[in-house]
Amino acid sequence: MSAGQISVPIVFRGPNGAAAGVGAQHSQCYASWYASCPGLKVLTPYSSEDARGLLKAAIRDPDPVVFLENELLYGESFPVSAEVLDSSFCLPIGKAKIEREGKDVTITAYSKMVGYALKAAEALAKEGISAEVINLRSIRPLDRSTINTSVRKTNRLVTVEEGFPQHGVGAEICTSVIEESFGYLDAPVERIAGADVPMPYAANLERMAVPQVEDIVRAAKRACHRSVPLAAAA
Amino acid sequence: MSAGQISVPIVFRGPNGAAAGVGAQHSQCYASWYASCPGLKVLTPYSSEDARGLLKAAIRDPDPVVFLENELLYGESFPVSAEVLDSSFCLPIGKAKIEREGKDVTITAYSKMVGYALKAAEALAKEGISAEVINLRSIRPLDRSTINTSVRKTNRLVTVEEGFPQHGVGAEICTSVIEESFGYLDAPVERIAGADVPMPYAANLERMAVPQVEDIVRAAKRACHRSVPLAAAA
Amino acid sequence: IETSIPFTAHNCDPPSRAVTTSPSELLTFFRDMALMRRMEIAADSLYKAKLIRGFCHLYDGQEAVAVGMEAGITKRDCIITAYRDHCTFLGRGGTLLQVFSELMGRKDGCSKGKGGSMHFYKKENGFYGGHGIVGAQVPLGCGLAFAQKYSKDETVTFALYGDGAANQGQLFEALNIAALWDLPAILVCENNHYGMGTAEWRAAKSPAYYKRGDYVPGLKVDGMDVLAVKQACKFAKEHALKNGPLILEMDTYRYHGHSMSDPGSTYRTRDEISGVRQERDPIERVRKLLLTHDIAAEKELKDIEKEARKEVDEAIAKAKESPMPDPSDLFTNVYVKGLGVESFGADRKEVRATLP
Amino acid sequence: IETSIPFTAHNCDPPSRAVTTSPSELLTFFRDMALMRRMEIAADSLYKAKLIRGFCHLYDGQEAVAVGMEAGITKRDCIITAYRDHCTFLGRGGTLLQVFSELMGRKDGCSKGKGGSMHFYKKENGFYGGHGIVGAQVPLGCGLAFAQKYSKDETVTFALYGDGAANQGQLFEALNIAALWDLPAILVCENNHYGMGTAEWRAAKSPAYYKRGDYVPGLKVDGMDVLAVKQACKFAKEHALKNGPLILEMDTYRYHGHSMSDPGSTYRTRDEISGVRQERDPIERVRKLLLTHDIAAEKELKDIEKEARKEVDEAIAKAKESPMPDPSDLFTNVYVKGLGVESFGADRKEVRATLP
Ligand SMILES: Cc1ncc(C[n+]2csc(CCOP(=O)(O)OP(=O)(O)O)c2C)c(N)n1
Ligand SMILES: Cc1ncc(C[n+]2csc(CCOP(=O)(O)OP(=O)(O)O)c2C)c(N)n1
Ligand SMILES: [Mg+2]
Ligand SMILES: [Mg+2]
Repeated sequence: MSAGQISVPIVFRGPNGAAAGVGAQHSQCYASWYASCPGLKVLTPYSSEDARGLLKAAIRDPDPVVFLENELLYGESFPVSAEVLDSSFCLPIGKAKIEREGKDVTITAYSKMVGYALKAAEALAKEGISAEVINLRSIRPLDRSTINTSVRKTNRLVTVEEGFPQHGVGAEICTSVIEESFGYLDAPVERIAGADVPMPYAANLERMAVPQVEDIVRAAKRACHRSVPLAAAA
Repeated sequence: MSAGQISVPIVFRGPNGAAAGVGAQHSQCYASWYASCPGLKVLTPYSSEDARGLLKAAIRDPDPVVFLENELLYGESFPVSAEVLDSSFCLPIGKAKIEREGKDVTITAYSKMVGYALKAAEALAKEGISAEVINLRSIRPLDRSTINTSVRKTNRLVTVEEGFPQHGVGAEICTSVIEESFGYLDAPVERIAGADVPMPYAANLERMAVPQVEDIVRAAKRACHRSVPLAAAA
Repeated sequence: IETSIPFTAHNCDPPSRAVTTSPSELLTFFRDMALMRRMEIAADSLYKAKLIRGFCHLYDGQEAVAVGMEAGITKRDCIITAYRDHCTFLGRGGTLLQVFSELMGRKDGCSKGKGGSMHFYKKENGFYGGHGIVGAQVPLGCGLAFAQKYSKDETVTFALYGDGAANQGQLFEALNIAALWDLPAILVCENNHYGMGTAEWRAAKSPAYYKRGDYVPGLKVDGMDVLAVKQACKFAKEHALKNGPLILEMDTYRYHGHSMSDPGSTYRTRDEISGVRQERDPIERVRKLLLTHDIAAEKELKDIEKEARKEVDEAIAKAKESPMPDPSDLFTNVYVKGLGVESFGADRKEVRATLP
Repeated sequence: IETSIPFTAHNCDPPSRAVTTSPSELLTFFRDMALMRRMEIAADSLYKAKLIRGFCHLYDGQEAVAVGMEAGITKRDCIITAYRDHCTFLGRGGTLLQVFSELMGRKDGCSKGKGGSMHFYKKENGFYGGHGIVGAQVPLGCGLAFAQKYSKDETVTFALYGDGAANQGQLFEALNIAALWDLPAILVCENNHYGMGTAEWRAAKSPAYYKRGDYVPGLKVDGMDVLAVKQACKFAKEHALKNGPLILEMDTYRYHGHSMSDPGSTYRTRDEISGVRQERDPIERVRKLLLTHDIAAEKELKDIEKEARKEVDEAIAKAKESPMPDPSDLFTNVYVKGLGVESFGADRKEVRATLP
């Protein structure tokens, strides 16, 4: 509102999304809330590479950046390349990463769900479906171009997020693809998201309330439904 | 979180969305933020009928209801029927209203934008396009059924909202329609929304930052593009 | 009986140090606190056995606050607290079975296993939770007090919060309105001297929490002395009904770490903990009173403790039998009135429910 | 010269009532305040002529606070305030052209016309706005003070807020941290006795705002006396650099309604307003001083006022010539670094821009 006179180079780091057994008030994913606001940048690291490269980018960025970390990922290890370990390593804000290339269906995910999407892609591969997994990395700016390019290639899309579905990240991605690549879609976009309920504590309900690998696999198969049986028959 | 032991029958009323000339900090539409939260109900009255019927419904409802009013509508008059004036009048929560029937394109809107959508429908009628205007009334629960039924009839959809586009109400509606009525769509869903910027004060920029009737008309025509020229030719 | 130490008052006259009690009341205090202590220690074991997950904030050390408060008020008065809520729930008439079932996420939990450690409630006895957002329960408590005043109930609300929470802005906002409208709200700061790993003096410029109401009177109470707590709460209730809000600072201590991931020994010395245990333990204080006044013999008290242990063990055994919630419970209790709308699971084409 | 009335202090020794000034300083005070007064009255007319839209909060009546504060500090000290910011901006070195252009949404406005009445800034002179969210500027001000302390600047921040804002929780949170870390932050409550249509006593249990810092010292100042304000701000700066935060309550008054839609006369009597005008007006007080000390003649002062009017009229004329912002400015200044990403207008297929 100062027309550029005042800038706010600040990074807000914080755990985001569901941890384990922490109930309704400590499990919410705020990605879509923050990312709906012009003026903010919203990053969602998945791997060690992301965490290092994006946090450095966030700190160097002259704008306010919301940096959403998943508590459960703190305890997970990832292989890293020498490049990532190099002190000069940094990642660009606003660029998604294709974690796995594929040709039959695009799966978008961020934060912890990238790992699930990769596992789903593995399971799908065993059934002859080649899934492309996009790690969004940045929810705002959203890398519409990488997403649309991928969908134009695979013609099918599954969005995955841990947050509540309504007005969520998947909804925006779906709409972006409809706006830019409607003619390329061979099947309805499939949305996998947190259940539309406050996070329950009980372990069985909690599991139901967040996406599981099998949900992603099922949705991807649904998306591929029309073509896969044919392929399988061939 | 009390498994039903404690209920919260409260109504939060407040002005929402852009008034006139009030700048970036007093113009935001929070519909999608609130409506993303399971447990809340979110109502967005447009007309006098809505205001009366929905506010009564909100007060009688045993759950927390967020009641989003548009300041500029406070000063607008609407014709009301005798039924609306009757002391027993009340509206159901979660049901959209078809403000105008049409067959070529569905336009969804809420709050102030319903008026704009109706004006756009009038303009479109002059050009031979019959638009169906849905006044959402409730953003959560969202009346997916009325929306989808309409789109299955018109095969085209334009969503209109004043709020920021990303993760907005239009994104959810578009996704719901893709999920439920993908095969019925003859054109990409068109999204009209507030510009993706904090609300500027200057009158010319402010006008650009919120949807105008001509934006809706243009989008509806785009949606009808493939069929209308034919119809016109006939 | 005299309270251990005098009350320190801010902007009001302190109540007398002389507290009236009875042998049976003292025995009840002992029994209740021993049961709470045992319950919390059992919860600790269940957590370590991975039967309790996520957050679990234990109250051992602070039992005198919950027990003394109940002795000073009635179940028509309301209590609302933060996440360290197991013992408060028990004090309000909750059962051990409900506690352990909830902690293990079972159907017989007070929130059907859907809430977990931080979400205990007992509305019919005026217990409004169990809140995980630090400080948020205080404005809610003032809202309860508003309702009490509005309906001329002649009852009051005790809103409990920690020394960490004492610096939250919403407390000051709520207190101002409560004072302005003379609401029968008593803000109870359970000062256990740490907010997670942060000592009070690192979080507050003025850790004299009973004075932090500024224009609102306050009273500093030995929160390890159940009789002092009882006396203070009685006094506070009378005061609040007549004059509006009051702050009670309960000087207390938590033996356990903040939650289960906190060993509780990195930001304070083991000596500090054992010093409190030896010199100020609320149960030991009552034990001594019972012995010196010849109300009970050592053995009798040991039996009470054994009985407590048995009760706890039985409740745990029963709770372990309690089933997990039904999968269909995923969608219940989100709304009182679901309006027949559909709600969705993670894969909406696979799992969806119509809300009643 | 003596201040009109003594300072009232809370937890500190008040400064002396004897203020040093000079004829030229007094004349400058007169000129500056007269200019501000004229500017605000002109804004009122422009609003009525529909050349200013939306919110417009006028400062007339409170000029002594802005002017006296500037006299007590330097432009290396920071000021941050709420939405009633036109005069503060002028005091910090902003121009009339920038003011009127901004108010009319023109390119030459200090925020290029994109901010409007509530969004005035002048960073190079330490003015950080201009904030529309009641109370939100106070934590920001404490953040500025943190930066000043961190970079050992030996400068301070004045964070201004109203009597209404004084009840916002974030003030207490910020004050606690500021006090804990000895930040050179001065919280200035401009008590004009109303928050919109709500009198102070209806909003605050304790409207003694200089005391509301509790453990933080405070000083009540006659905010209609520019010399008292100057003295208090000097004192506050010294205090803050040595001892950390301080609250200054400026007892002042706004002649206009809250914003332009408020006639300002439904919740207070016309007598009250005219009483203040007659007895406490900050400009009249200086006029009297100038006359009784024979520093200036009546006519001279009238000329200064005429000059002010001329300056204002000229600035308005110029501002009216200033163009509206370019349509392309819709997308600028949202990000410092737009990363080449696309941003969208209402119809994204019609209007979109690549952010630089
Ligand atoms: C608004 C908010 N901020 C931070 C947290 C994380 N948190 C949980 S408990 C806690 C410490 C509170 O300490 P205190 O009020 O002293 O209560 P105690 O745990 O000692 O009983 C914090 C910071 C939270 N739950 N909510
Ligand atoms: C958080 C917030 N709440 C409410 C408002 C609406 N509002 C704008 S100004 C105002 C009154 C503030 O009064 P005061 O602090 O005394 O300042 P004054 O206008 O008297 O200078 C209110 C309630 C707001 N802008 N922000
Ligand atoms: Mg504590
Ligand atoms: Mg005021």
